[in-house]
Amino acid sequence: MSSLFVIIFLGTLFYLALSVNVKNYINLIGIQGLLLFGIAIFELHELNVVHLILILAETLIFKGIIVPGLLYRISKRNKISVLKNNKTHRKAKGFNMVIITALVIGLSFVFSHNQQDAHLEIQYFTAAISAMIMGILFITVNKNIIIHLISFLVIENGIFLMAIAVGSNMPMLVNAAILLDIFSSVLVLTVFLNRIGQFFQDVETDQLTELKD
Amino acid sequence: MIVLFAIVTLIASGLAFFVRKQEINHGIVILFTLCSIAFNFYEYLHIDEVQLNMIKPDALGLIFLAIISVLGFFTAIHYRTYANKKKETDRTVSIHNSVYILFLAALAGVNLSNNFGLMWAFIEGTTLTGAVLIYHDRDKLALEAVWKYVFVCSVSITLAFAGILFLSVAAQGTNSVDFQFDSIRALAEQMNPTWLKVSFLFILTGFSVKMGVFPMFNVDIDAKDMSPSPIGALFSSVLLNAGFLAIFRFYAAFSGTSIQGWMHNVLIITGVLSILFSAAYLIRVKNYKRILAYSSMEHAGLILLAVAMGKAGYVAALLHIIFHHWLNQAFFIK
Amino acid sequence: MISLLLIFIGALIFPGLISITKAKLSGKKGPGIFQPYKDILRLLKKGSVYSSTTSFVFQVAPIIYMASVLGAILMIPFGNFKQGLISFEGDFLMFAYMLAFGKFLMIISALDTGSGFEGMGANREALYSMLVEPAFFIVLSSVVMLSGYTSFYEMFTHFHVENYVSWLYVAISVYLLIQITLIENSRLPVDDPKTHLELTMVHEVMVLDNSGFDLGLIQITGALKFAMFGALIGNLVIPPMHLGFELSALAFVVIQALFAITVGFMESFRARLKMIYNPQFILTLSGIALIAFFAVFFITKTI
Amino acid sequence: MDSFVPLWVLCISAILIFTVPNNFKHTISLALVAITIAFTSYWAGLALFYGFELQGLSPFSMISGDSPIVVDKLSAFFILVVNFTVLTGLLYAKGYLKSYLKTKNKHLMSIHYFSYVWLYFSMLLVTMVRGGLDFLIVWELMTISSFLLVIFDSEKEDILKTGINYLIQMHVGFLFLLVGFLFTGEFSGTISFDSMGVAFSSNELFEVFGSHGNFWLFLIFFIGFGIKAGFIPLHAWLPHAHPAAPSHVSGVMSGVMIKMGIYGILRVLTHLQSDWMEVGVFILIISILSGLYGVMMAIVQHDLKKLLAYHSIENIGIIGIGIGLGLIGIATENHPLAVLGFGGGILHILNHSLFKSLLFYGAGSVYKSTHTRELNSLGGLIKSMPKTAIFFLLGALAICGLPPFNGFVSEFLIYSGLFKSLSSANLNMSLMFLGGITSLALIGGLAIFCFTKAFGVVFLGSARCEFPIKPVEADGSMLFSKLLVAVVIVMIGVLPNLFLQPISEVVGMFVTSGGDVFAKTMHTTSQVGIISGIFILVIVVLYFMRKKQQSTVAVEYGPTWGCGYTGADPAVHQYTATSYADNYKQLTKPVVGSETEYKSFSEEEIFAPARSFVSHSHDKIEDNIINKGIAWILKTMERFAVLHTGKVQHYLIYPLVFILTLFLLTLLNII
Repeated sequence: MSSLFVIIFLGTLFYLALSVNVKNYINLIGIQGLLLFGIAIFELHELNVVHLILILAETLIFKGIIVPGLLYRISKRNKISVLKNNKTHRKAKGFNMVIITALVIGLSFVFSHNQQDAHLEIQYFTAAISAMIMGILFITVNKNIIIHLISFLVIENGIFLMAIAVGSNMPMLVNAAILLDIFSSVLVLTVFLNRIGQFFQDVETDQLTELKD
Repeated sequence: MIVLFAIVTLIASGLAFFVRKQEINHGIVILFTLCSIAFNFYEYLHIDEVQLNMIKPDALGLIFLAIISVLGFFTAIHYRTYANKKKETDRTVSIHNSVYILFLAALAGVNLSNNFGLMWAFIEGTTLTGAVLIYHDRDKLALEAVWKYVFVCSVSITLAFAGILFLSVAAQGTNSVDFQFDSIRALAEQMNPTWLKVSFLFILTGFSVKMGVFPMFNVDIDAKDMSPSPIGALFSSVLLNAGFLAIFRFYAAFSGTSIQGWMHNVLIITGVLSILFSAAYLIRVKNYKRILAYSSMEHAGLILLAVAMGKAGYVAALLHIIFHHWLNQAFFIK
Repeated sequence: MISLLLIFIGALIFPGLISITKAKLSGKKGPGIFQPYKDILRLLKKGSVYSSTTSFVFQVAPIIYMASVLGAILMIPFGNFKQGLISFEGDFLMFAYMLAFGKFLMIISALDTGSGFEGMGANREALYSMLVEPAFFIVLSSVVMLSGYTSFYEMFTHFHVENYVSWLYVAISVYLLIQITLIENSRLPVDDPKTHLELTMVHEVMVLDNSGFDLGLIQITGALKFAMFGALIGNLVIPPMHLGFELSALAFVVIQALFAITVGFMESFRARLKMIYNPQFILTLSGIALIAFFAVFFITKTI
Repeated sequence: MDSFVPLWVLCISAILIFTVPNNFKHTISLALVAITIAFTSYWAGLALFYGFELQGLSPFSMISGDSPIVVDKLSAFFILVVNFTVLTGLLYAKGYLKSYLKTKNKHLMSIHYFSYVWLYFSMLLVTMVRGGLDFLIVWELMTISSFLLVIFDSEKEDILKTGINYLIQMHVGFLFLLVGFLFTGEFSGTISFDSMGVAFSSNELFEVFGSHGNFWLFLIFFIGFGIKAGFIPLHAWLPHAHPAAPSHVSGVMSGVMIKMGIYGILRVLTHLQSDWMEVGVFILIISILSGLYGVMMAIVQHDLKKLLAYHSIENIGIIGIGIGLGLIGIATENHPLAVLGFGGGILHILNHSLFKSLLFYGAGSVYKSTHTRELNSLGGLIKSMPKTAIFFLLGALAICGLPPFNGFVSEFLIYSGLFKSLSSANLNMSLMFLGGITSLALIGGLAIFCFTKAFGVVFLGSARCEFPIKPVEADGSMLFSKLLVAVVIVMIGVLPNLFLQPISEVVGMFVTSGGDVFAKTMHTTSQVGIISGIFILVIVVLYFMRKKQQSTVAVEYGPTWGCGYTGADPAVHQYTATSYADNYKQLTKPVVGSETEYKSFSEEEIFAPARSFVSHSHDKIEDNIINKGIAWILKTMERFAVLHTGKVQHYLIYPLVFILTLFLLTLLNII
């Protein structure tokens, strides 16, 4: 069952690579949150109530509901639904991105497979690395900062997957702190994103290139 | 005591936020910094004593803590004159001061924590609080700087977190890992060197933005440029420290293993590239604050080089850090 | 002491011989051999006119010039028989620098008059004597190489000539010494003492403003200097011929006389070089000196 | 630390300078310097004449571990040289700075005197400390204090720029020294001069640098010290810094501070273990080039102090020739060459410090009374300042190496060494020695050319332009300090053996078995003294003869012979510095860079308008190596500055690329 989730997760990466609609991005990030919740439930062998609540809060509520909701509101307020760039151009770019995604996933798989580490869950690890790299790549090829934020969330999801893949056992307090940090960083980012929407006419990064040498 | 300090921090921050009278506000901050100096002294008396499982003031941390509290005090005083000179509104001042207290506390946490995860969390805390401090002027450029800063920091911090996760992969083979510095250091020899290398690579990259060295120095420079000058000074001194300390903790933990030579090479590459790029920009840039920012990047590169040089280098690095701070503080404030 | 005496004798006949030779070659009757000295004696008795621009430098320069040449003469030995009044290792350095001292003073005394012409002469003199310095030192180096000693007396005493290469070397050295002497004494081909245009003079224009006693001193010094270099040439040539003491003394004077006649010949049949070719000419001497130096390697069979 | 306590007390009490009013600052500095001179000269005397080497610990020992301070013979020699020049410099400063007392405020004067005194202390310490870190600290102190002295007149914008240029170049040198010392520490375990011997013979050295390790490590030190000393092509700061500084400072800087570079080289040489030949030949060649280049550039200068500054390069070259020969002598076990080379070089250090400071003081007096250093506007000063003129003439004669002055003695020693070794050497060596001889001769000739020009143009003839204030003779204190120097110059020239004795002790540090050579040399030099005496006697006799003759005949005064034309002011067609150097410039075009700005007459011009003629000289080495090099670096650096694009997308590529690259490098085992 968890393998299915991972495959769907990787599929969302392809979709993200191809998508030209902000709405799609938001939907996909929500779906990823739900998938992560599923994976986490399956992987959690000893069910601790506090832990369960944390996982629930982090994936289902935070990643699956709150963040997509926030992003919806922002995109609506700033009247962005379709990316500004020329559609055909985006298609071509998207096609390249698909090939790159495939390559990244393939290489990640090869890399994780070669590690031969007994404690490593190869499927999650592959997905995690692919998500991280793809997240950065999404940021580099897009100009819209909402998509930047979403790509950041993709990286976050990758990290979450990796934490599962390595069976990390951080102390509870640390886990909570990390959760809080990520949560608040996204919040802060959305707040500033909103500000940018007010200050500038649109939320393309072309506006944000004043600071350079 | 830690808990007490945390409570004091929260109360002071809250008071600073709600009391909108400027002079009282500054008074609260200055009082808080004095408290933190006292706290620093207390921790000095309990050196190398594990508190709350995850807090342990060691010598290095204490030195940096001392720098933080003393510089924090002076910065607070300086901010008062700065605010008066610029005729800031009450709201700006109170938000600034409230967050400033949290920022200092987060920095103190970075220096005191004995756990990689907790340290990471505190560093993320400095990003979030730092963001508010940068966005002091509330104009377009400040907004741009803060957006870039928070965004890139968030990405970098996830990279660093990935590094910690890789470390835990490496640690899988050994039993009982609680991510304490000492236990990692003790067990590092048994760990898989490849994973350690990957981990160190991610951590170096992830924290490079805090330390302001290659490859993620850019947003740090912008942040120092756009924040008010007392904060810029603090960024290029104590925040640089925090980044350095984070990298150095990992370096120290791994230094007993076979990858030490490799780490030196990586540090040399990073240091040299930092110096090279900062030098290149130092020639080109005309803005006074940016020049200072690049110069502190150059110094950060030098510090990394010093660490890579080995034994005598540590002392050199430490001395360099301490002297660099006072000078840099002086320049920025000027 | 004997060398000092011989040099004085040489200096006595030198200017007269040159002028006689030149007169005869141009078909004139020519003055007596001591005519130049009669002129000088008259000068020594005369009063002086000084330019009001000048300072004491101008007045002491001729004295120091003369003293420097006298000092240099003290170090000249007489062949392999008698060393100079003072002889020590490296005395030829003292010799060269002593002469330079006199020259320094003469140059600044020319500048002291504040005249454009004299400045020009001073400049040329300074340039030429600077350029000729290396040639002189290379020649001396080669002699040092050949003999293995570093004082005039020992150098000439231990100077052995065995085969034709050595004679070739001697020939080159003598040629070089003659040329150096001519340059040092401001003669043809670098300078013509009989020219009448200030713009083309070198040494003569430097002493335009000197008069009376000073001028007399300068002219005596010129003659002494000539004889001194002649003695140097004599020293180079006489010891290898293994003559007796008396014959050597005679040969010394004869060589001085021959030298003077040679100069006379050269000045009669040769025109002065164009001013811009002078530096090249002088530098060429250094090149020839280098050849002499290499010849020594052949002689001593180092290569 | 014990015996050196007075020195530390004196160092600290230099702060007193800040507390007293302007008029007393000089007195108090002089007192401080005098007391220090008394102490240090005593220590140096002990070392040099009694062989007792005072030892102690430096106050930095607390930080850097045990680091000794030793006054050995080499230090002692340098201490004495420094003492003398600093003293005369300070005496001179009294007169020189008098006019500045009104224009400069109290603090500037304090800083000036304080830096002067500290320059002195730091130079003393440079020669005494042995620990590497201590040495670097005092070396840096020396640089900073001299920097502060150079920028004394910082109201003029050029001067500050020059000062900063100086500071930067010194720090490049400092970097090389640091690297050198770090290598020493790496190879021997401790960073100090004393462990250098271990470093030079350690296996690691040869592993790192190959079989000629000694040479390469020495080269690093040589570059570091050579920048201070001013060997070409490391000299670029020198011709700018000396003219910018006040004259007593130029005197001290050129007289002794640049010798600290030589001191460093000598100190490193005492620890050299092999490769004497390579090092010797290297130093010889660099020095010959420095000597020739320095004097060749000096001739074309218009600025009196810049001219003198280039002569410093020349003289450093002569010193270097001596040292290089000494090393070749050691390598070939040719004792006479070694002794005479080192002896000449070391004596020339003393000599140069004397005549160069004298000349700078003279130039300073000229500047002070005329407010210009431009040769082409000076002239005829011998009438208004005859004493200064005599001292300058003396210095000029001495720097040209003419007997009976001191310059001749040291050059004589070097020459003797060269000539003595000519016949015993193989072909290559002989040619090298011949090169040394020829270049020394040429340097001598060029120096005469240069100083006849400098002296003639500045002091002789008639004035080339009107001075706003009529030039007057220099102050008593300025003349007195010149007199002191002049006396020593003549003493060395006439009684060289008095000074050769201590120098033989210093040379003994390099050549152990050269005693008999020195005894022979002393015999020779006494002859030099005798002939100098005869020379002076002849001059006196002739002078009285002339005087007697002049008293019997009529002596008239009139205008200079103007070729029959008396219409124009004679000053107008006087030879100037530019015209004096003109034919020389034609000859040396490939080496000496000079340009003239002049438009010649065209055919259409019937009534030609007024014309101007301007000539500049520029240092080709500085232009081509330093300036072009810096331009190239700047351009390359500009290419590096591409990362800060302002786009977040780019900022995130860097870490990705960085991680992937390093990961790949790791996989491929490159790092």
